[in-house]
Amino acid sequence: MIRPVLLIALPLFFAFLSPIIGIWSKKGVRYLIIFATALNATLAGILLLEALQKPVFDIIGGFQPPLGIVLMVGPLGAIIAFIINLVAFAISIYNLKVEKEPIVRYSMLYLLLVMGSTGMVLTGDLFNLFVFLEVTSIASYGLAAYNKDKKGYLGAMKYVIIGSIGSTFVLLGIALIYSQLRTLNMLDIAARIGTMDPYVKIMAFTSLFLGFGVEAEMFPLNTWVPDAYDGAPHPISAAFASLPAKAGVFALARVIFTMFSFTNFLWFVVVMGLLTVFFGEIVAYTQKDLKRMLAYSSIGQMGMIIMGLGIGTTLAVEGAFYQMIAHALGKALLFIAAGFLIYAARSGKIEDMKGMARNPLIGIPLLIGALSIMGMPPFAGFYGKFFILMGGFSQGYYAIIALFLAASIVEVAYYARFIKIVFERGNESKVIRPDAATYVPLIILAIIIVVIGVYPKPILTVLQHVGTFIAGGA
Amino acid sequence: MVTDWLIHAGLVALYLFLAMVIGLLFMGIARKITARIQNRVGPPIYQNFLDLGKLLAKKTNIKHNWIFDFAPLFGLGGVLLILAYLPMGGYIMLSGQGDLILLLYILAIPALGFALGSGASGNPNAGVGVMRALTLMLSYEMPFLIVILSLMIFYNTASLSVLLQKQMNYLWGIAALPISALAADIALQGMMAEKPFDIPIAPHEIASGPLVEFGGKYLGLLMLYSAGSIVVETSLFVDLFLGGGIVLNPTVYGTLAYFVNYLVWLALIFVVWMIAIFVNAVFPRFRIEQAFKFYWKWPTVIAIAGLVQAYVMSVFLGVVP
Amino acid sequence: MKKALAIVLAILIFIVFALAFVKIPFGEKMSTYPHYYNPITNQTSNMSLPQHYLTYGKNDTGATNMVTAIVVDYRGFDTLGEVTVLFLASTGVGSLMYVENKVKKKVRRSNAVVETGSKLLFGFIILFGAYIFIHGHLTPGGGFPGGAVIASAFLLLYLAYPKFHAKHEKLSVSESIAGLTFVIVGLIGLIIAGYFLYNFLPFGLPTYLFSAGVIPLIYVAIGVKVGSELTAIVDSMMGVRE
Amino acid sequence: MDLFTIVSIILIIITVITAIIAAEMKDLLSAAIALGIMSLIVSILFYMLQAPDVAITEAAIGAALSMAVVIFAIRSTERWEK
Repeated sequence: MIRPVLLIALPLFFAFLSPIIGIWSKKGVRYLIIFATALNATLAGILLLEALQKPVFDIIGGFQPPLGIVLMVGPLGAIIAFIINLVAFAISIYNLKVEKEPIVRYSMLYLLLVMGSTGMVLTGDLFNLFVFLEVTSIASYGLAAYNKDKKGYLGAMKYVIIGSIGSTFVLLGIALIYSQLRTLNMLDIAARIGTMDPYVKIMAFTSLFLGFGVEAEMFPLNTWVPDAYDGAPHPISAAFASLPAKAGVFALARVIFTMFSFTNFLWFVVVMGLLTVFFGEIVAYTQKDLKRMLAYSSIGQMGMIIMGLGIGTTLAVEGAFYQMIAHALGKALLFIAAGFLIYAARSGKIEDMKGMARNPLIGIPLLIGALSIMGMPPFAGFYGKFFILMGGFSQGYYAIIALFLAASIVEVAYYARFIKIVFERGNESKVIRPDAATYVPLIILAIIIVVIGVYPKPILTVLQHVGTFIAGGA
Repeated sequence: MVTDWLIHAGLVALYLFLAMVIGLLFMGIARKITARIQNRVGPPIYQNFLDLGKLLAKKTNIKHNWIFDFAPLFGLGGVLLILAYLPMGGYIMLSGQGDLILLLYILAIPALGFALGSGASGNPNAGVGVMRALTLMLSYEMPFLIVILSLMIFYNTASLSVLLQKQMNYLWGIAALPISALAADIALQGMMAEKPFDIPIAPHEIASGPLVEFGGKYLGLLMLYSAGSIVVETSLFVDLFLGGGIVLNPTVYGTLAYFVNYLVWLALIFVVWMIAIFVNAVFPRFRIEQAFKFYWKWPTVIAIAGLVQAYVMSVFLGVVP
Repeated sequence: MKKALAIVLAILIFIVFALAFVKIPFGEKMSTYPHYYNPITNQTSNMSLPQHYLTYGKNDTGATNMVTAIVVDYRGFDTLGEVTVLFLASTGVGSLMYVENKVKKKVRRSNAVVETGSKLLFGFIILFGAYIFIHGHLTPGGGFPGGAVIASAFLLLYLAYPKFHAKHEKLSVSESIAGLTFVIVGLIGLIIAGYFLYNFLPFGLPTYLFSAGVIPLIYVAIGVKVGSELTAIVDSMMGVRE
Repeated sequence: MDLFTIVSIILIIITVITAIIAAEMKDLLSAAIALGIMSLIVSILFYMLQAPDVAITEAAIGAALSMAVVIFAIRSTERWEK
């Protein structure tokens, strides 16, 4: 019996502990972080098994829900939390490659980023969600500028400005809801959302949607994405794509399905998602810089997830969740590989990376990750896109499906170009062998992608509960 | 149970083998016909089988690295996967919900394998060829996608087997949606990389492009790959627009129906292939930008017209097959 | 043009939100608020949430200051999160302002009045800050303002003595220990009663200093933590100049 | 109109004026001081609205600490906005 609160309390404990350990041994802190994320991933795995039986409610402070805070973990939240922590564990190994001082602070910020993202997924209280959003975003701001160069500062500054606007919107939405319903518990809100004034309801929904849209990289609010990803240290770019983004989009799902069970407003979500897909994929096609290309591709993928949520049928939402999982794994892998390629080629330009991935330790995982992101069948990324498309088809969104497919083709084209260049023969002397801190996380992620691609049954078993999630359950 | 599985596996092997044989035969026929048009005698039809045997028996000395070794297998595996999803004369090995969308995805796999392997060889001609192939893919996928979408809207299904069923019961796609069929055929020409779209291979300019570094067993595998691709591409058109060659209902006529359907399907893909070959023999080659512009202009417009037709028919006129 | 557009947009957003905010029942009787609903036991209560806090707050938490009861006990988990936010802010500023070798620059001494005054005031301000957070459960105030007051005492030292530097290690150790206290108190609650952050100590008599269970303990931790974090932020900002 | 309303209206007007000054001043130091005054008045408003907890925090953080941090930041760059 695992209490979900441990997933939040233990990382906090380790984060507060690390400055003390850091006085004696800086290396010790790094291994402590790896241990903490591994422990968290294990606990999240056990929690997932528990949540599959029935949703877990963890009352905090001993006060019944609307009075106090409650964590609400259904099967879907549990699997997203599990994936977040698993990826966080893989990235924490790659963190060993970061050398720049102050390394203890870096480790703490990273651990708190993981904690905040996990908390956003687990919580069942609207204001608590906002608190964890703040934790996540402030940790992200610090990490985005960690390189302390011009690119890093620029990206972090954009992120800070847009992120604060987003947080303000979330807070406004919460204030509107509280002013009408006098409660902050999500299920309590859901039970009484009908008594709200319709105008206030729509304003609250729009505010929350836009606010969480910043983390979820939704179209008009994602101008920070390429700069922040580009300027951040390589492990952090990987973490950005997998942790806060997934937590943000899960919060969106909570807003849409758990709290406001809107059905007539979902076209808005679909349109926003589609715009995001288009913006991301088309700009990604024109990029020459590897990390920027991956960042724009990440925007595109997040748009697909938002679209899946907006289509709103069981199949499409299932696809959106599968896509979240696949994208978290695949994009983390690609960013880690990108970090290695940039290090090996001493340049961020794709054209300078000729043949850099010819070592099988880097090449095979890279290939698997890219194919998965493109949505090729035997890998994890396929099911997400496929289910979203099928869901859209069954709802009759024909034009949208056509545009979606066109965007996917563009995606295939630019990834194919990238793959072709990195496997091309040329400057053999510069090809180097990655060290363990690079290839171990790559191989872990690649194995998971292949396993859940070839044998998707466990994931699909969990995703069966999408029906209850859409109906407003945990 | 076990015997069922064995029979199924045997049938799969048989169908895949037949597909390869058909592909090689078609290639031979194409060579002969092109030669005839150009007033040559040309090699015998079975020449390709001899070539293949020779290539596979050869020892290979060209060593690049693991990507190079892996790529032909990747391409061939992709082709076999597509073949497994395509109905050949009404028999489908693997099928499921929404395999029309699935097809769109896996159609890209062989091209990727190609891109990988030839990139890995480091030959500049191969690199040029691959970039052309990828651009060409980007161009013909656009109209093709709209065509598939019109079919999906008109027949209101995303499953190939249901599509075949409905075509058999109602009307062949080419009769119901002639505009889309035209767009699909133009896209098909690019997909098969026949003239005027044989830009990626372009034997005279870039020495067969992606193939240039491959020899021996690798070339043999790639030959099988292109044989399989021919069957895939022609059969795709037949399945989408010519009812998959199903004339007899298998539930009524049993095994006989499968046999007859297979023969009809064979005849139909031969016709489609012949059209492609004649176009190939007559037209000169486009440049890649021309091809790209062409595809995003004419076939796309035609395909959109087809889409409008399908939409109007199914939504406004209420034609439900 | 751009500026005009921005102003128009801002006014538009203002109007749209103002239309929503006028619907807030401001200054209405609490009895008209909607009643709350417990999703776990599936029951609707006979009063609203603010009403419950005011009626039963003292019994539930033992604190006389209702704001503290809500901040530290009912929604203590949020406060843990907010403390983490501050911790993150100080860590982030510290990592961004980190310089390998600080160059000592010549600085002017400030004048004698400021020096003597700050020496005199320093102890009193610290005392006042400590008073605020120790009495958080009884009187207005608490860990956050108390910590800020303590930090402002250090700020005075920075102003008076340009060469003054708080030891970063000591600051980070004190904020770590304070944070650990908060988490460990929560975990002890989890072990004893099965609820994280459970108020497991006896409540004692209301209005006495030693009352309200773990609330004073947590508030002292928060006060120390906020004080050292804000001091660390100020210190990092000063570091840039040198 | 009672005294309470008059005083709060005056305070709100001063708040708005100081906020505009803080935004428009080219001299960053004056802008920071205007910001500090604004925080102080807002904290008085909080106190009048019976939120002493918030008032204390706002006074300590808004008026003292954040102003000091802003001034330190200005000292390390330039005083005049361009």
